[in-house]
Amino acid sequence: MTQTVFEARQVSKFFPGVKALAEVSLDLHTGSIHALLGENGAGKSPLIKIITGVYRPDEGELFLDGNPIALTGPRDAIANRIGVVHQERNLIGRFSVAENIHLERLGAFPLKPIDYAALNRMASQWLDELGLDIDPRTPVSRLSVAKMQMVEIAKALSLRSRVLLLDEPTASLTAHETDILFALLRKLRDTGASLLFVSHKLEEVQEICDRVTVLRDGRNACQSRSMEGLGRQDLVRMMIGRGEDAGRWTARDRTGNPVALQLSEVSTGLGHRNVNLAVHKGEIVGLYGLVGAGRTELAKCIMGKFPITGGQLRVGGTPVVIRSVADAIHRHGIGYLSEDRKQEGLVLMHSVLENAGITVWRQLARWLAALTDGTIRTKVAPFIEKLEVKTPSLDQTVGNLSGGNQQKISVAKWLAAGVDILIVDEPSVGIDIKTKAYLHDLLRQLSDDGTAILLITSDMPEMVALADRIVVLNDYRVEGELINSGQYDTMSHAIMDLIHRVEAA
Amino acid sequence: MALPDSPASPATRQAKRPMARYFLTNEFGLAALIVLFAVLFGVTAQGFLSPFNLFALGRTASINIMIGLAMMVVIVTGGLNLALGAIGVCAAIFCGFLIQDAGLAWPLAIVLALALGAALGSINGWITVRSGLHSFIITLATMSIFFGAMIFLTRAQSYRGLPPELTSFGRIKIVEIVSPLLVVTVVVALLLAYLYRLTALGREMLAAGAKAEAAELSGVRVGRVFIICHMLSGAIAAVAALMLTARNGAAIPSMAGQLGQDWLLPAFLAPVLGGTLLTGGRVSVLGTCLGAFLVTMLTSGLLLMQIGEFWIQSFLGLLLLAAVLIDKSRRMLLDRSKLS
Amino acid sequence: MSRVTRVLACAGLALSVGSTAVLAADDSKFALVPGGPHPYFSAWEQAGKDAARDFGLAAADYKVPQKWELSQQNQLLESLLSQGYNGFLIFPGDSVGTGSTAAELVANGAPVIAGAGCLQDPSDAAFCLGTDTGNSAYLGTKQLIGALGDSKRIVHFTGFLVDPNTQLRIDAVQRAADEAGAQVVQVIADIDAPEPAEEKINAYLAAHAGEVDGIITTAWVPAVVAANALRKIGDKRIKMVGIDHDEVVLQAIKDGFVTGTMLQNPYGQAYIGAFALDKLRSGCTVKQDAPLMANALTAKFIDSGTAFVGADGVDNYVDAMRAATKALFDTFEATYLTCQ
Amino acid sequence: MSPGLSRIVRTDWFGPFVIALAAIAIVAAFNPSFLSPLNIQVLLLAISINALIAFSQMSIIAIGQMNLSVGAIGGLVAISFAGMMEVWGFPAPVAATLALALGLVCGLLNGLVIAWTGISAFIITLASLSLYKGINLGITQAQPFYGVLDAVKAFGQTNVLGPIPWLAVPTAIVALLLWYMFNRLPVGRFILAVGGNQHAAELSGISVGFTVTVAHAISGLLAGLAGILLVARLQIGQPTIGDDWLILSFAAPVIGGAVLAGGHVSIPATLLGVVIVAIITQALVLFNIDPYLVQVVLGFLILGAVGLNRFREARLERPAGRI
Repeated sequence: MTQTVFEARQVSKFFPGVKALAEVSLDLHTGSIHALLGENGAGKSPLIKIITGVYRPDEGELFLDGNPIALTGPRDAIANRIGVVHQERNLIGRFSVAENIHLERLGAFPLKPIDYAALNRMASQWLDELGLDIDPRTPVSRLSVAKMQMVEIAKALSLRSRVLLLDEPTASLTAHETDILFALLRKLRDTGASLLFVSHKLEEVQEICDRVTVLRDGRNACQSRSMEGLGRQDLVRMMIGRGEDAGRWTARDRTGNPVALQLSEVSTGLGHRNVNLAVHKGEIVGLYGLVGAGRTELAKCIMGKFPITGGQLRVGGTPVVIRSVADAIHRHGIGYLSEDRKQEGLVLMHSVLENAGITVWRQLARWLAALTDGTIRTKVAPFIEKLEVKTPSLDQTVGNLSGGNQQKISVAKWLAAGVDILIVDEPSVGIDIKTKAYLHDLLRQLSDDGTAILLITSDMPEMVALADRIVVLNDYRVEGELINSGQYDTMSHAIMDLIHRVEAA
Repeated sequence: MALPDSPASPATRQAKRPMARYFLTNEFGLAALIVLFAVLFGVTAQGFLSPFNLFALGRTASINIMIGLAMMVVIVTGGLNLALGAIGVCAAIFCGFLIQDAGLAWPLAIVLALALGAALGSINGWITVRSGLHSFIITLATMSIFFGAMIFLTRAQSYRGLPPELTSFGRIKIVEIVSPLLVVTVVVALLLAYLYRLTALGREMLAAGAKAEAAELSGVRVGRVFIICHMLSGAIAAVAALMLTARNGAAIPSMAGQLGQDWLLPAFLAPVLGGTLLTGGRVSVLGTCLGAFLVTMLTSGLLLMQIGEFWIQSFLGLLLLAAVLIDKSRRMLLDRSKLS
Repeated sequence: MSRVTRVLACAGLALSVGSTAVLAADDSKFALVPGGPHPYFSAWEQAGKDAARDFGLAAADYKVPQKWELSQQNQLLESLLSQGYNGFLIFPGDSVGTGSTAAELVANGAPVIAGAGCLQDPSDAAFCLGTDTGNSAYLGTKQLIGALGDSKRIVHFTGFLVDPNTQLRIDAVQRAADEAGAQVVQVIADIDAPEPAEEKINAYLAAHAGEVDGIITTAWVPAVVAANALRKIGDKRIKMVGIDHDEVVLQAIKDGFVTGTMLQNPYGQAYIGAFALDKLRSGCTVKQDAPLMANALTAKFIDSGTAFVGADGVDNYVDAMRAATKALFDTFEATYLTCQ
Repeated sequence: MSPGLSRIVRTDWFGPFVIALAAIAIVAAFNPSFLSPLNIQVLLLAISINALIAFSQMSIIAIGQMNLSVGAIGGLVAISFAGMMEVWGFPAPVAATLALALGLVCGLLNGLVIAWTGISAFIITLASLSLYKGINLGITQAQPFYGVLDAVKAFGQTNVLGPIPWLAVPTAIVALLLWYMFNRLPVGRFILAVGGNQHAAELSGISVGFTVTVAHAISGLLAGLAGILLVARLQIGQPTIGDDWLILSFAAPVIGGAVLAGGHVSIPATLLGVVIVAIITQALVLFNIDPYLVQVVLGFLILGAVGLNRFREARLERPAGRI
């Protein structure tokens, strides 16, 4: 017997000049996993912040067990057993796993000594329940990103939350980890918990959720209805107001083109051994591997951030030694679109213009002449427009834009730089469907125009949808190379075979 | 004022009309405070508006501003330069030595002194970049080294054999109340503003300071840019020291106190009040100038008000606190009126 | 007010009774400005009040810079000029660096006298009324050597190296030692602040107490700290000559841990200084043939009196200084000034 | 390397520990009197007080802020302590307690203003530095207080055991308490949590304002304690106490390897940083370095000590580069 445990009724939230949420409603049942869908900017994040007590609604009411409540802050939400796993890392790096899990509960008695033995014991239980093999005494900073995510979930679970929000929990998890997480979420659901699941990955939503609320432009596109009878296309239509025009993959063979980037028997200071790899002009080569296979590291070695200790690197057929990233970009025309947008990709506190123009300042600068915003604007604006970046102006601070728009700016930066070779690392992390599709089209189009692209992604469907050839990397070595057939099942099997062949051996 | 942790949430800020945005800037807040206190002192403090006091105020402020700018250009990188006083004194003494003992023409001596300042600054930068340590500890050590070496080599000798062109520079009055030193400061400030707004190098400094990793992966030579920042800091510190030399009429080792530490307070005060982020990546040349001017004016006004001399420092502290709080409440009020 | 100040104040009172030079109240408004907050100058405050009363001055105010910084002192002086002060007794924050400010004051019609310490020639100060720092260190060292036995190994504790006086003191101690066949085994400088003085002096005595026979101190804080250190290790074998009239040092002299101290005459400096400023303002000039003395810094030096006080004189040293002040005052106008 | 040894090598205090040991060995080899009981006592006296100053700053570094008013609070507490004994004739324990309370209040004021207004600690403590120092000068008129009671003087000059002075006792207790607080008490962990990731700490329901206030209050208390001990050691209440503390207060934790960004402190490493500075200072006196060269040598020694520690860390990081 399910019942409504939490309800948001006709909630609105205003920001100066913007109505972020307009009379949005949502109700969560016990024993249910409820999907919250919407494009970036549709109002998901204000709604989440209202539910978790960060914002107070300007209109409308919240109900818990049928009684109206006014949450005064995150702490109040926790006290009402509304837990949340945030999108950004909310862990204290130097603290142990156990301590992070129990951080909330230490607060009641600031002067009562912490019983670490008990803390570790309790933490172990939660970790076991999640099927995680982590010593609770390990400092969180030593964990991989995926494990940190699991710790955050353990943290929320340990609060015995009746309502648990999961904001893109699978964004940085591998398929295997995702399976473990889903098994756990189902178990929680079966014990009567009410889960709110926020994700861009519709496959996952369809797999695990039983009810759904979709937001579009700050309003309900559908309000807390059952997932039954809804197909992927239906969801997409509700989210973006029209159907999904899936990028059509077509077989291309560009191996006849001149080689743009070639690695021969390359060893690096980070531990790569005998890496052979070639990317031709106009070709997209996928570099697939599990987390920790050394893909990003290889990209950074090519960019000159870390040393190449052996073998030969050729750009456009000429052997080169790249000593710095600046050399790679300005002298050899290689660009790198980082997976870590916030740390490595963009300067969040600076404007759109500064971020998009950073790669071209040197080109545009003339000795002693002023490098005005106007000059940069002329150069950069066409790309910003072409990519349909939604920003009030080019002076907007990038940190205020949505993930998708941020990613578009990262791309615009490289388009403006006019690089011949582009290394793209996890391009669609934290990006909505529309932008993702758009990016895929763009990358195909770029390669058609002659740019050589090395694509790094853990998202197998993305890999199959984009790459011409796929190189499989495992443990800092190349395990093999496949021609992409465009068939998801066969390709994924072939790739996994390559990886597991080694592990079996 | 410098409220890096300003609560004005980004989402609220963008939607403001340009006029309101202007009222929210540090620069406007500082300017308003300066006007406020100027009126206050003009009414209550005898002699505040006398030509000599205005002249002296401008002269003192010009040096304090310059010291603040020398620190500001390093704060841009998220670092600090504790050695700027020591570098300045070294450069000034070197200049005095070149003129008095080596018999060089004074323009050449000044250029060489500035070069020494830049060189010492770049040593700081080079060690910081190569060691990967925080510039705090590096410049703490080099502060001792530079200053100690200078004292050792000169035996704390003063150089006063300076040509009148140089020494009168500190005393000339343009239109009764303006010191030429103030003109130098304005020129340097304008050059810096040009650097940060209108050159690739300046933009790279800000990008590298805000997020070194991102800047590097976008093709900025972060190490080199940081070294240039430190070099600039050394050169500006040298300018400040030469201005002080002109004002004192001699190059003296005690002009910035033991190890040059007397400069640290104005050096930090000005950029931080002016809205330069201590973590780097954001800079306000105008704010730094106004910040230094405000503090100098407060000191000057308090001295004139003849508050018991031993209590002046307390009042300066209270006024600073009041100034910061007034500015903060102004912002919050404006923010709130825009929200409703 | 400390006991010493009170006693000195009484001395001033007595002096004023004997004085007949009571002038009509005039517009003379003098400022007595030390280099920074320091107990040495505390007698200046009372001396200024006494002088204002005795000579009918509008004011002779004791004005202290907030910090021991040259720039702070300069700013204070500028401000005082704006406030209408028209005569200055200044302890130069730097014997060279204060010269330019002094020149500016004089150019604005306010006579300047250097007090307690001198400005280096050439300067616009009418003369320097104070203690010859080098000579005082020389005499003190002589006294110390006289108290020593056959073994004459001396350690010298002194102030900041950026102060040019420090070098004068080091040289003077060395000269006195050379003349008497004594040996200066070590000079420890930069310890005119309590924490480093405590650390370095104790460290030195802990390791080298057996290798030294006498201590000469030429700065206030080291004298206090060294006197305490000797008392602590209870060693009366090591002789010490201190400086100034801190109670700790005086008590240590009484108890036999310290041989004696080199006293200066701050009260006399301020009292006579204010008198002379008034005279200078009313048209007097320094006599062409005035018996000015020369020291390492200036040829316009007037000794305000320095005296060695040992255990026998410590109880009535105030009388001695009073006598010195009176003797100097009685003949001052006749000896040094020509008035219309 | 055995696992136990490897763990010790990786601890944050190992680098400074080795440097301190090496420094002691080198100085003692050239000058045996360095290890004489009297000299050890002098060394411990310097370390005791400087350690409190460093701890005071460390508590603020822990939340990722700076406290520029450490010295001003220490000086104000010191002269109040001496002044209460001289002017009001308070017995030493009462004066000490009241003076400590004053230090606490000064720190508390810093913390409250910072927490309430959200203005950066740098600005607030810069202003309060002026305020506290000004009050100090206003009260003393730059005159020292001489009326320090004999009991206090004795406390500052006698030893508790062998070469260990009484002054080291409060410092040792404070070090233990701080270690306990930062490692075992929730309030200490909150300070580190706020320093490490303020956003996360806030979302975990930790009151950032409360934590910041507590950290500043602790800092004020420790600075005050340092001031009181310094009065006992100097035997007078000097108004200049605290003027030179600022650089030292940062240098010791940083030499010990503290990260200025916050979120991590190490009591042993900070203590060792203080020890290294004390040894260097003393060695310069013992070796009769030309006074004009003292600063140069000091600078190079600091650079050397920090560089060595950095070198060790870099060596340790390298094998871990591949995660």
